[in-house]
Amino acid sequence: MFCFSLPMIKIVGYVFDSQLSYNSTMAQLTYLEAIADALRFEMRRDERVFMMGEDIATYGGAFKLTKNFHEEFGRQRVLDCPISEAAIVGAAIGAALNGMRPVAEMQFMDFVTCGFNQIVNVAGTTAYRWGLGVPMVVRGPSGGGVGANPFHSRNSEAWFAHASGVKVVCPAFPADAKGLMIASIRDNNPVVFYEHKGLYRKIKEEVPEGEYIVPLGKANVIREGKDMSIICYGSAVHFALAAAEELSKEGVSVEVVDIRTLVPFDEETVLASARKTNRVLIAHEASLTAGFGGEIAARIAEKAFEYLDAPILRVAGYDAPTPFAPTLEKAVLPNAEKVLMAARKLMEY
Amino acid sequence: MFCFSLPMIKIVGYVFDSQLSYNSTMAQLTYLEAIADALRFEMRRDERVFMMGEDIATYGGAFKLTKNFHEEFGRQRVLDCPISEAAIVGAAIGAALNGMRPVAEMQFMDFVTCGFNQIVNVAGTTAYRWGLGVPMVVRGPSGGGVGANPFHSRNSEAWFAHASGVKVVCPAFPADAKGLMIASIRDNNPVVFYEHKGLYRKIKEEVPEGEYIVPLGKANVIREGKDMSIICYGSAVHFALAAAEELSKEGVSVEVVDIRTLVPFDEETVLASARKTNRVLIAHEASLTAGFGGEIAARIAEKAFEYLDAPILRVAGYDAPTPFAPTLEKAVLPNAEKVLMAARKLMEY
Amino acid sequence: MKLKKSDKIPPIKPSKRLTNDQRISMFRFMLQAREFDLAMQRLNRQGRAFGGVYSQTGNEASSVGSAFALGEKDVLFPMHRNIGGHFVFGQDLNTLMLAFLAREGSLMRGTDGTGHYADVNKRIYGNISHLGAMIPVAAGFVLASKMRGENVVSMTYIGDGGSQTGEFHEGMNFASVQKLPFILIIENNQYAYSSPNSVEFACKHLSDRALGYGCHGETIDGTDVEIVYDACWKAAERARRGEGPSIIETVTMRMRGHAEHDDFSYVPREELEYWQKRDPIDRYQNFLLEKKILTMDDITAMRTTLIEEIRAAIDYAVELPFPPAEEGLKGVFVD
Amino acid sequence: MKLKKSDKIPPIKPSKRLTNDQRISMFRFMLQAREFDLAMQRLNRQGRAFGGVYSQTGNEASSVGSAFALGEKDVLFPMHRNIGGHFVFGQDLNTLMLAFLAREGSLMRGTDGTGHYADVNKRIYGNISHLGAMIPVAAGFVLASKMRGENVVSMTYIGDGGSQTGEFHEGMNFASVQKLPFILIIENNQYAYSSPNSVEFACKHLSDRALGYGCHGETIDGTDVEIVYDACWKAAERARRGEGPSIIETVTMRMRGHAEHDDFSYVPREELEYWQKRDPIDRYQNFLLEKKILTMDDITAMRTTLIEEIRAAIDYAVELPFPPAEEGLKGVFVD
Ligand SMILES: Cc1ncc(C[n+]2csc(CCOP(=O)(O)OP(=O)(O)O)c2C)c(N)n1
Ligand SMILES: Cc1ncc(C[n+]2csc(CCOP(=O)(O)OP(=O)(O)O)c2C)c(N)n1
Ligand SMILES: [Mg+2]
Ligand SMILES: [Mg+2]
Repeated sequence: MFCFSLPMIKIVGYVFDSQLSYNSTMAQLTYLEAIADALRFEMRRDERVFMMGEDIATYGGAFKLTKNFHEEFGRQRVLDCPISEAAIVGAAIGAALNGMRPVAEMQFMDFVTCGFNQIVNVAGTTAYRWGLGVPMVVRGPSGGGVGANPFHSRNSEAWFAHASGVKVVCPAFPADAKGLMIASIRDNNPVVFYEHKGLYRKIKEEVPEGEYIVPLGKANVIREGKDMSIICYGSAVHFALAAAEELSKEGVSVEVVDIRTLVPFDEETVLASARKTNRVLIAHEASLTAGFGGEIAARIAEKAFEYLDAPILRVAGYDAPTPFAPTLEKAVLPNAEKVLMAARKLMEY
Repeated sequence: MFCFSLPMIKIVGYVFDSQLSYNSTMAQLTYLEAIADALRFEMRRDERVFMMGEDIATYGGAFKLTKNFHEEFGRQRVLDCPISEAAIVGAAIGAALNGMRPVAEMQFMDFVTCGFNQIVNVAGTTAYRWGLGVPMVVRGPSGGGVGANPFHSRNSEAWFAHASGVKVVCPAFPADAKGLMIASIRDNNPVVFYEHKGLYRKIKEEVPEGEYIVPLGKANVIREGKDMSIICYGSAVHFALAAAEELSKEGVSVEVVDIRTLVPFDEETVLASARKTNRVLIAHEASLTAGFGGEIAARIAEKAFEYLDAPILRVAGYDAPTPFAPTLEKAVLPNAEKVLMAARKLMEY
Repeated sequence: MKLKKSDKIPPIKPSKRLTNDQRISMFRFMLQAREFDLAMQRLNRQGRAFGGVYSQTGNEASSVGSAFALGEKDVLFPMHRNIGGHFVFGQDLNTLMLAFLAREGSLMRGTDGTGHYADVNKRIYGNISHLGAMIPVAAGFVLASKMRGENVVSMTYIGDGGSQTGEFHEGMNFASVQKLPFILIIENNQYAYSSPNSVEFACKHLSDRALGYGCHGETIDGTDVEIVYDACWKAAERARRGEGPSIIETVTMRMRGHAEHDDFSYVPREELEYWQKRDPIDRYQNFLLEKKILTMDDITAMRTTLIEEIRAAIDYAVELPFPPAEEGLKGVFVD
Repeated sequence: MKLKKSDKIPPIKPSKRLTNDQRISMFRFMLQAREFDLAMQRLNRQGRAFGGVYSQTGNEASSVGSAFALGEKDVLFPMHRNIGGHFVFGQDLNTLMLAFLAREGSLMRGTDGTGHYADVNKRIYGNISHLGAMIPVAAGFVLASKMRGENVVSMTYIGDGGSQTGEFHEGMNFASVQKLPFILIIENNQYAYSSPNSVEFACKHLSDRALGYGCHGETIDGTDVEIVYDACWKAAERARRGEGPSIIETVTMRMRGHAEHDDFSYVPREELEYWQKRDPIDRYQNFLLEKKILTMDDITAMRTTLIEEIRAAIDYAVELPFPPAEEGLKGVFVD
């Protein structure tokens, strides 16, 4: 298996604000373990939380994220489902309307295209039309860089960001993944939660034990800087950080803002960073055209225009399916080098 | 039926370039008639062209766009299909792979969510993976402003613009609708063709008879101006023109650029206009967040940055389903007044 | 559906489970649905209706008989021709009319119309336009009940057209695997918009699909309200006993166009005539008169009251303004 | 599938339509599929395979017998366990290996892998990963043939798991309404990834769904290649006569994990033993030996040749580089 070569990043300098609640005990967890931890914590705390998905019980999920869950929670609450994404999402919506808080797994996020109608048309309109919450999380592994194929690598978060009525979460770190998952489960609205499969076992960090919430709609300035801002999310945060590290050696002070959630979007933090550094680069793994980077650029070009000293640049996937061969995949997907090149161009402007 | 109140716009000053081929005979056609004319012309010209959809033969389609088609072309080439959007699109793809040029109708474009997987995952990846063309058009009525409901009004073009491998067309005028439809049918790639139902019978103009092609990927400067550019497409073109007219009375010279196709995107024409007028407003009916306006803004903020004298503004749908009641729908959808207000703000900057 | 020329209209098959009071009740709901329909048609002709008006005529026995078979904890996900079910579940005319006409006070605040609303207290959950979408949702609703040990049945509807959607398949299969207390009524009213059954499917009965899910399936006369009631009552009993879902195909006729803009010229006259003789209300009325459960005077009085009530609701709703514009900018998310 | 303890392994049911040369041919393809599988497993253990390796073991009779029944104009849409069909349709090992290993020269230029390629000249159209998606596509392919008056049959496959997708339903219904010359083989190999049949469906046989589409349906022993051949041959004949599609459920066992990373510890040992005795290759080999169509020496020689050919193809492909990076930036659209 061709693997995403990511440094094991130890994170320092999280910005916790008063809305963040956390427990002082910490454990070293991978991104995958942190998500499992969040799910287990919520399942223990709240009987209404249950999971639906393909091969999640006996097998523990394609990535073993829910390994042994059914032993603790039983097969009803860790419900192995037929290969029917529309039924899984639809039934989750029905259960959510009837007092439960389902977490529906897409074995790969790519298969959400088969449950797409349920999410955008049923879940996404129910609050607006009926005034009723649909406290459902649709979660699963997304993204490329691991030598999968065009149907096991897609980054489709922008689709749901454009749907209206659906929250969209893309964590980049284990602690965030946990805190955002708990927040997502407790949210009364449908949330599509993008886990990046390339991060599952690549990243480990201290994750607060027990109750730990990262509220939806709060970006995180994970690295402060003054010369330019990189606005990013998901896997892009890691190659942005790597590029920032390299740039610092070149004397460029880079601020890295991890937006963490696309909907709600923390415009304020993003604009503040743009206004501070006056140079903006946006990075995401998803393909460029009509990706969420466009939205971020547009907000900045409208609301921080007078602070900009240079064009807004985007580094994103090439507009193509994510190819299978590693040579091609590397050409199509963004990475630290591509960010670096764009950042240098930006600084030269 | 609450109706979109649009003036009957007579268009002058089309920019025809050498790639545009047209016949000198003209007929006054509505937008709907122009599309029907294109379909009829192509069906007569090329045996491989055929239509699939719900209620398109006997009934002539929910909007009577294909009225009497089956009488001329037979029921096999005007194929009434079961309520199975995935099968309709999937079978169209299969037929396209086998030498045909199917045109699949979604009774309302909203229902494309049920055929979504076929379009983005099968049609959109076939050229890249197999090197084979999928000469298929998926077409249907989209958009709001006619007092339909959240499920008969959606503007979802940005989803396909982000899919990779799918062309996206959004004509605003009868002649363009015809010329772009013919170009779409002759294109060897999958095209999602958005017709705006609010325009179907509201607009009439001279449409060249017979062979008339508007190539995909060519924006059209439908009104020249020097003080600001409004970049738009679909129904937004009409309220942009209305606003431009009003602004001209206020002494503001507005350039209106109808991009016509989202994929391929005519970046050159858009950038040229931005560089000329130095002020940009983007308008589309689709909801704001992660809409195609973000993409346009981002391209301009990157590639015409130094020419901008003011922030890039967007006027778009509010991030909500399109509501049913006319009062609410008016609040949610953009219109000439909202463009006007934004344009004044832009000029005051 | 092939018409049999010689086919005699069979007498109503009385259910052993119904009291005469219940019969009167069902008849009243059917009549109410019919009069509601006529009133909406009128409103539409007057240009005062707002949005599509989907006729219920021909569908009253299917809609009322099925909903009437449910218990007081059960939930209903009605579709566009199930106004009768709304009445059975206790919905009042004003609420309905505000929803249909999208006026201020509508449960949907004008964000949506027709019967698309939900009224949790009345256990009514409307639909979205996309056919088939409510099948997995209604199944999931009772998955939740089942997990909590509650014995609740959910019921929804689909047409002879909508049965071809992928979500029909995924939803029915899921419900069957989970043995959910779920009932799907397939209302085969011969047409899906302009498309006859032959355009939609090639099987004999749509209920034949039950075999492929491993659930109960049957096709019944959808113009005899007591047959519908009985089949649904049994389905609900099976559901409560943990025997899983049922597919019940009710065969009837959509007696008007798909919506009022449709002149249904594609329907052969003989076909309409055939079904006119099987009008579910006429059939039931004859039965009630014959069995002396109601007199013609009773019925006339009943109808007069219903018409007056409907007229009053329309008069009430039609005068109200559309909800204020700001409502459109609220509530995309709940707190 | 309940295992019957006493169940004897039935003898191969010889088809009346096969010559001995054809039998040898089928056997060779089955053996080739098996050896290909073993080679890929080895490659995977060596860390030299690229992407998922989905075992074909247990599936050879289903894949080879079905594809072998098609004619020279017919088209095949193989799924992930149908390598046997690729061979039947004349695909050469180098082409396959380049595709699987995504090397330079692959028909897919490295954009995709495994059997996902299409080779128009060989009438092979691969699949996408999304299960069910190829059903309407394969149906639409022959809709086009039919419109042109060509008598072409298309065939695709789906698993006991993938049969629960909405596109299965929409595709089969569409094909049935249009009476398309289309054959769907449901390969019921007992598991969908880790999920046994009981998680996936509650009907008795998946072919029971044919009744709900109005097409032909049958469930057959998927470990007897002659039974598979016969059923598919008849299905193709029906298709050519204009009698519409068929669903043929071939019952067999996936003898390894879903892909090579999966240790299939969720499969009970007795179940594997039961099916081991029904190994499609062993069964056919015994038959061919018994009928003296082949000798053990013939088979050994055949196997040796196949192994050498496969090894040569691997050696050839594995040495080649991945396609150049620029390929990734090309061909999103055709001209
Ligand atoms: C997925 C989907 N495709 C298309 C439509 C458009 N549409 C609305 S109603 C209708 C006909 C429905 O026929 P049927 O299911 O038989 O129900 P009936 O109206 O006859 O009661 C169609 C095609 C839709 N609502 N949803
Ligand atoms: C729509 C969809 N959902 C989920 C998957 C993930 N997936 C790939 S293969 C598989 C199991 C398939 O089982 P089955 O259909 O029985 O085929 P088999 O592998 O047993 O031959 C799953 C769940 C997928 N490919 N497509
Ligand atoms: Mg119908
Ligand atoms: Mg299987």
